[in-house]
Amino acid sequence: MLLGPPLVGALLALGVRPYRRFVGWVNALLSLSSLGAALVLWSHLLAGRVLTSGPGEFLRADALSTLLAFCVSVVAALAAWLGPGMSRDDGYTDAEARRFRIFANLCAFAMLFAVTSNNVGFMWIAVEATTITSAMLIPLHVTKASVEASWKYILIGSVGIALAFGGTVLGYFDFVSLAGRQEAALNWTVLMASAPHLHPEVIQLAFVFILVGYGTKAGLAPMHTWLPDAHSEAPAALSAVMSGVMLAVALYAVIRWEAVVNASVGSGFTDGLYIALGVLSIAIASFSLVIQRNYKRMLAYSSIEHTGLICVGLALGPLGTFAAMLHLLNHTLAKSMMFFLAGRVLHRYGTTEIGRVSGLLKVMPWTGGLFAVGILAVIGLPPFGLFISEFALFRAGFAAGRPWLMGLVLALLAVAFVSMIGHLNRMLYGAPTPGVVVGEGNRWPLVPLAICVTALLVLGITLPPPLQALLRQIVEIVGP
Amino acid sequence: MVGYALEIAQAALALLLAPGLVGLVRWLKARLQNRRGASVWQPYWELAKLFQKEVVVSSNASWLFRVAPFVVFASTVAVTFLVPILAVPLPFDGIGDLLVVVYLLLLGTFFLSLAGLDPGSPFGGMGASREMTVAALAEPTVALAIFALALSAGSTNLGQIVARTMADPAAAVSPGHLLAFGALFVVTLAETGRLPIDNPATHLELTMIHEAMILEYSGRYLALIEWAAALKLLVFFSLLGNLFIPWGVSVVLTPATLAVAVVSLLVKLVVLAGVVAVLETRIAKLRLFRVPELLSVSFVLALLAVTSSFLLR
Amino acid sequence: MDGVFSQLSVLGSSLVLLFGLILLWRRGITAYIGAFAWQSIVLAGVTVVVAYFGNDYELYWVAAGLLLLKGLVIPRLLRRMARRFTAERELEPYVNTATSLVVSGLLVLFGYAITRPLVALSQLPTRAGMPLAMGLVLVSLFVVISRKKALTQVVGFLMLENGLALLAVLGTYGIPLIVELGVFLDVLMGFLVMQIFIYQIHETFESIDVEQLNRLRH
Amino acid sequence: MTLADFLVMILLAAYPIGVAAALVARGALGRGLVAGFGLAGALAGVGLGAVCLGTGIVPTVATSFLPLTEFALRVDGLSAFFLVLVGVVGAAVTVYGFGYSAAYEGRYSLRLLGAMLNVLLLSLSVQVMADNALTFLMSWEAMSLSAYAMVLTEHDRPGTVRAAHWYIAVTHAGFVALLAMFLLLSAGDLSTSFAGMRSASLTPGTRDAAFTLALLGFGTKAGIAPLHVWLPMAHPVAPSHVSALMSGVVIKMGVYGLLRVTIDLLVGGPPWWGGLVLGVGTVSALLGVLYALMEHDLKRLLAYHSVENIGIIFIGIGAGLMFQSFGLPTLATLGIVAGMYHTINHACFKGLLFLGAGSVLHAVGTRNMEEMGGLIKRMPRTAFFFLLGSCAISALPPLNGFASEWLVFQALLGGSAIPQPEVAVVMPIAVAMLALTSGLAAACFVKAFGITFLAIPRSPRAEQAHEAPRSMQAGMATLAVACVALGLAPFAVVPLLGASLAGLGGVAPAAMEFTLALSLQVPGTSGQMSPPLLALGLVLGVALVPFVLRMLGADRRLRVGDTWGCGRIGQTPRMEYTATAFAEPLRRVFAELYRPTRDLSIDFHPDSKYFVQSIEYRSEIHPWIERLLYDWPLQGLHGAASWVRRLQGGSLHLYLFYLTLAFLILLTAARWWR
Repeated sequence: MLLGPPLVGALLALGVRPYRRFVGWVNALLSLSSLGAALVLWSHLLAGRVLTSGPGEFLRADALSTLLAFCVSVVAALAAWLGPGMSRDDGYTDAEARRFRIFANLCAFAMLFAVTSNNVGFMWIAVEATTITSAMLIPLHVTKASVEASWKYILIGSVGIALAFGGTVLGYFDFVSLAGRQEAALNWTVLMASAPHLHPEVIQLAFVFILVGYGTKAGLAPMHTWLPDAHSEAPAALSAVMSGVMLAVALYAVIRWEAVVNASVGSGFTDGLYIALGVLSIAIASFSLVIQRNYKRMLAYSSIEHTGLICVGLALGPLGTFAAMLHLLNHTLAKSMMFFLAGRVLHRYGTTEIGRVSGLLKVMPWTGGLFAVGILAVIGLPPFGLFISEFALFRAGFAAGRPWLMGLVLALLAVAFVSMIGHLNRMLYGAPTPGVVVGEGNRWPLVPLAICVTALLVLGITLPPPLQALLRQIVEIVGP
Repeated sequence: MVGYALEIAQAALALLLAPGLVGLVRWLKARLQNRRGASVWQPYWELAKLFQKEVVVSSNASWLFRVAPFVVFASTVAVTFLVPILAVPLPFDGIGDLLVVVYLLLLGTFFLSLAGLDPGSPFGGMGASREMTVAALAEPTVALAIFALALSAGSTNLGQIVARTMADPAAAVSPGHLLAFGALFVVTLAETGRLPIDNPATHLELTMIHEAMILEYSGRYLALIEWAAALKLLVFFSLLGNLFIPWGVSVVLTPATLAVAVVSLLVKLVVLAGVVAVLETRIAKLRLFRVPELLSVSFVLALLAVTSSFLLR
Repeated sequence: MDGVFSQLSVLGSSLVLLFGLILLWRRGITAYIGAFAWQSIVLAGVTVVVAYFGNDYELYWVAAGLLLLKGLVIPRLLRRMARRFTAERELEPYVNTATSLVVSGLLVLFGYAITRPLVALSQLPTRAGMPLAMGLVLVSLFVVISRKKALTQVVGFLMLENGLALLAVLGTYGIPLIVELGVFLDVLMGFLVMQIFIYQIHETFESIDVEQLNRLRH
Repeated sequence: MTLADFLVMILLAAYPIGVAAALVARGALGRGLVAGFGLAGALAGVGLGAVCLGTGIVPTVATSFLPLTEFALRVDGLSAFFLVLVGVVGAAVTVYGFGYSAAYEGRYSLRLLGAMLNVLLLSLSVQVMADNALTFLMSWEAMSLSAYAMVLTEHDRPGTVRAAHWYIAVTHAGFVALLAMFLLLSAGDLSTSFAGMRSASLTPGTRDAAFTLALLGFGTKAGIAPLHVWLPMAHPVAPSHVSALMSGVVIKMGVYGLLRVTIDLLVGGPPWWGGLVLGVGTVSALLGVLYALMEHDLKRLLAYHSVENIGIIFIGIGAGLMFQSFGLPTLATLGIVAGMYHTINHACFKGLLFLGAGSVLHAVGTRNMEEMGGLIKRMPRTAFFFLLGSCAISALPPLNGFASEWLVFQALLGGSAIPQPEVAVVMPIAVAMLALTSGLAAACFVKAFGITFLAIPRSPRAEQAHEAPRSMQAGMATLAVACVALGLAPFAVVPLLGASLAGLGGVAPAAMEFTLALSLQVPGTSGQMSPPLLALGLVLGVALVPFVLRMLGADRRLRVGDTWGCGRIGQTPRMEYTATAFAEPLRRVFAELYRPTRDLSIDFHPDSKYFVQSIEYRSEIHPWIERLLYDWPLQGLHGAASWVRRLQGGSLHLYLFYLTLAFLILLTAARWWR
């Protein structure tokens, strides 16, 4: 029910050629149904039941999976509603729209499968599949830049994922040399069960493979280099998907393995690695934001920054994990919205140069306003969700007795804050760029984005009990 | 009741003596310069004359120009009620201490400078600007002198300062006291527009300060301002006299002590007037931009006064 | 019995690594492709050996898959591309051959150092080959870094996967077949996508020299 | 439900309704609703503060907010005092804003302005009532952000956006410091409640760190030197009623925070805390007034005076903290009370002055004093209010500025009670600097009022100036009345302030029994004064003297003539003394500090060099101290940034190299990790 809709959508888009717009509509409706399915999973969890299906618990949706599934289906729905092929004037040909529909749905399917599969092997396959499908979409308009970006993405991504496969093999090796070969050995449940007896030195090596591998996909420095290129060159909908959830899915894989490693060698090892990479990511991202001339790259770097922040949070004990997961949800909402808005701006101004975008508030009052609100949310100001999650994260850090680390991170975030708000001002005010049509244009795509903003506001004021319960369960799963 | 009568009496006395004091200084100066000079009573005649003349007001001036003289006069008179000229403790001690005295005088200066700017004549602006500069730069010295006195007396109330100094005469010659006296003397010269800061005798020079400011005034307004200026001089003299050399000020209100007080006051005034006159004949006016240096000297004196009275406590 | 087994496996895996090193001092894309093809075939052979001694029938399927996919299909596609870009020879890489060999030697040593605990841990007769597999992984990473042409980078990437496959076979007698099939699928898909991109690069840049891909920065 | 709770409800309801109204309604109705609800909230705030100060009850509002914390409000004496402060100025500003923002119709977004005004007032009120870190920080950021949005109102004017950026940058740096500070204080207590912080036992090192962070964070908001750079940029470009609010209230939140943290949460500390605050205050006071003197932009001038007055406030508080650390509770209370008294006084007269400046700007259309003049005849009421404010800020008796500065002086004079003379010596120095500051302030406001309102108009625009509309006059009148009242009734205000410190650590309200006599007698002070009697005397004097003169038969004729000027005929504005000229002597005196750049270009008549055609004189002041402090961090930042940029060099091989390098390093780490 969760996995079905995207598959159907993809097959439909595959089957119908030339592209017709009803495909897009059907796809959008289907995406809603899979969102509903995610909510159903959620409700089951609140009732204390963990859904499994398939032979040998092939699929399994515990709290962590559900949170991710929810994020993925939300962003997939946004992409389905706002992506190419819904209206005539979105600047895409039918062929491009068709390609988008096919691969976007395949990508969504792969991500959903990755987060619900109970088997590390299949999870790896799914993540690799997300790389391939999303790479196919980057050069939707074939330009030198987009081809370059996609090549860098596919190569770095594939190498990283290959390493992750190595990590999987090593983990399996450890298990095998412990308990002999068996079919279900690659299942979480089994791995977790035998985790305490695994050999530290091997499992640590495995985790390095995993972290570097999936970390590449998650955009952790110094493996992040593909990310700004891909995000800035991809079509808006895809950027939203990649930045919003693909990073999150990669992190999900890391977290899964972290649980195993922690159960085996305690959390000290993973914490060290998390903090190292997380702080590095935040630092590089923040400083890259200072002199930044391209607003899509700006958003991309801010994604790196937030990924780093989540990593740091994961290293701060249960509270930190709680905050990190909350932050992951907030970031998904905010960042996907921002990329769609950036797409609107790009479509109107025809440039991604910050310097060439001016008077946004006059040109597109609503888009501009939402854009401003979104940036304020992304840089972590109240009353938006990211402020609360960041606050919780810092509180966890101080409670965990790491004031210096937190001070460093705070300073770096301040740098990012100042730079981004400066770029925002440059875009919002001033005289409209000559030759740009003034007027909002088609307004209805803003409705779903406004919903995102509302959600962020709600999360900034309060934490709904269901979400809270879910996060608590996740903290249980990830463990110490 | 007697106290209130006394207050009024000493205010009246001050008002009466003030022009005479100015006259006295001028006369002494003339004598020292081998001139015959005008009589001591000359200022009285001038005031009387001015009160009889009509007022000419600039067409640019506003109501502020007409109110200022009264504010200046009133604030200065108010000060005479607070300063112990004849006797301590005065019933109005509780209304204002030494700080209040200083800021009341500043109030007068403030309005006078505004009035100087009001007619829009360049002289007025020039005078106002310089007056405020000098006043501002004199402030820290005054404050420190007050601090020194308050330290030894444990109070900024004039009455208590006087009483304390009379209580132990040794305090009067303590270095703190002497230094503070020196500082306050320089400030007196600055505040009352005497040489070497300002030349009270001039009437149309580019170096003038006070006179330039009141250039537009005439008739009764001018009279009030002149009178207030004279009063200011007297107030400062009696401050110097009674705070640092309090003997003679009557503590118990009997006719005899009051008489003594009046006499001692006169003596002090004459002596100080003499000193000022000698100074003004001996030294020339400073260039305007050397004035801050003089004031900084007095500031250092005051600072030394405070620190010494700190450390010798 | 086991002695022969371990001898054979170590021999096979060292051959695999050897082809990796051969690739380093050969020039020209066709040579690379040849080296890769032979490497894959040897890898398949090793898999058969493990399957025979470890009498695990699934592994025969895996070996067949390896042979078919990496030994025949992919090399053929690569050769077709290579013919298309005859003008493009891997003339000078970033690092000259001598240094490359030294570096890769060091990398292999590092691989040994890393895999010590694995070898110590495992009881399988094939364990002695694991350091070589790890070495191959690192060496192929070096290839990807140091070679300029898009095509050679692809070859390097495929070698990386060979190394991992070898690791899996030696360390665990192969991961479950179903997963293995999925991996094959991914490899194929990934390779096809890369192929598409290489054609696109050639169209847009009139060359498959990766050095030219430096528009996007900062 | 007690009256206090009821008022809290009103306060928490009125502002949001105001926001909604601003977003919905347009035109005069919209402005009216915004002003109305804002006023209601402000008055509720005043009422609440008054009730709590009067009865000493402490209403507490707490609603579940986040699992790890809660949204808690609590009103103690300190909060009540600041509630009153916010309310009084807020009321005046909302009323004034109704008229002032009319000029914005159609030009700028009134929705945003009105909404943000109410948000700002709400966040201010919530902030002073906050009872845990989260509530405090959220309202703090809401405050900064709404102010930021309003500073950007006239975004098409040159310099506005830059000023706003500076403002938000500095203020966010402060926010970061505060966040760290509170989390340090909460010491792992997840509820981050203030109660928990009071009881937390911290190492001296932590306490010192927390204090330093607090001083930094609250200092940026309060605008103490050298953290004040944003203030003279941001305050002038904001709409004038917003400037009044920012300068009058928003920067006071820095004072509130410092008091809350130092004397309530940290319950005092070592002497160097107070000494540092005192020193910073002294420097700010002096620098502020000195730069104000050189300023010819009316609103920038006022902004610099905010720096000065914050300095005076900090002097009082710093003295209080020092006394506290030496175990002199009475004097400590005196110093802090003096600081608080000056806080509310400054809120009133600076608000008044900014509103006045707003009316002038509204009428003349420029902020440059050199283009004004003669306004006292064209806008008499505004002129009167501005004069009142000038007297108050120049600390002239009997207005409120004098009352509080007198109290600060008295507190400093108490310094002789400190046992260690070498420490106590800082007090007289502070006294001297404070005196110099007030003298210079007087000079500066002679300039400000004289050049702006007196003499002949210097520009046609000044000639056509008109009086401000009624609503704006009402706003100014409110604050003017407040100034006079606060000035005349210190004997009533000071006891309230003392009472408002009840229950806070380290200060002893028990020792603060104020005799409610007409003359203010504060235990620990070494003198008395009685503003009401002074005022009475002055009024009597000003009233009696003419009467007496008339009785004595003085001449009463009055002739209006041309200004005398050495026989030249006619007078043009160009002959007037300019603001630059007025400030010239002081510029020379303090040349070392100003380092002015002058250039004088004279072009002579072609025939003879004795005939001058035109003389052009330009002189600029560049605050070199700020350069010194701010340039190198900015350069460092840019250096680091451009270095990091190079990492993303565009070469795929480089990227893969990073990846491999990280991989190898981590492998090594993992292999030999123990």
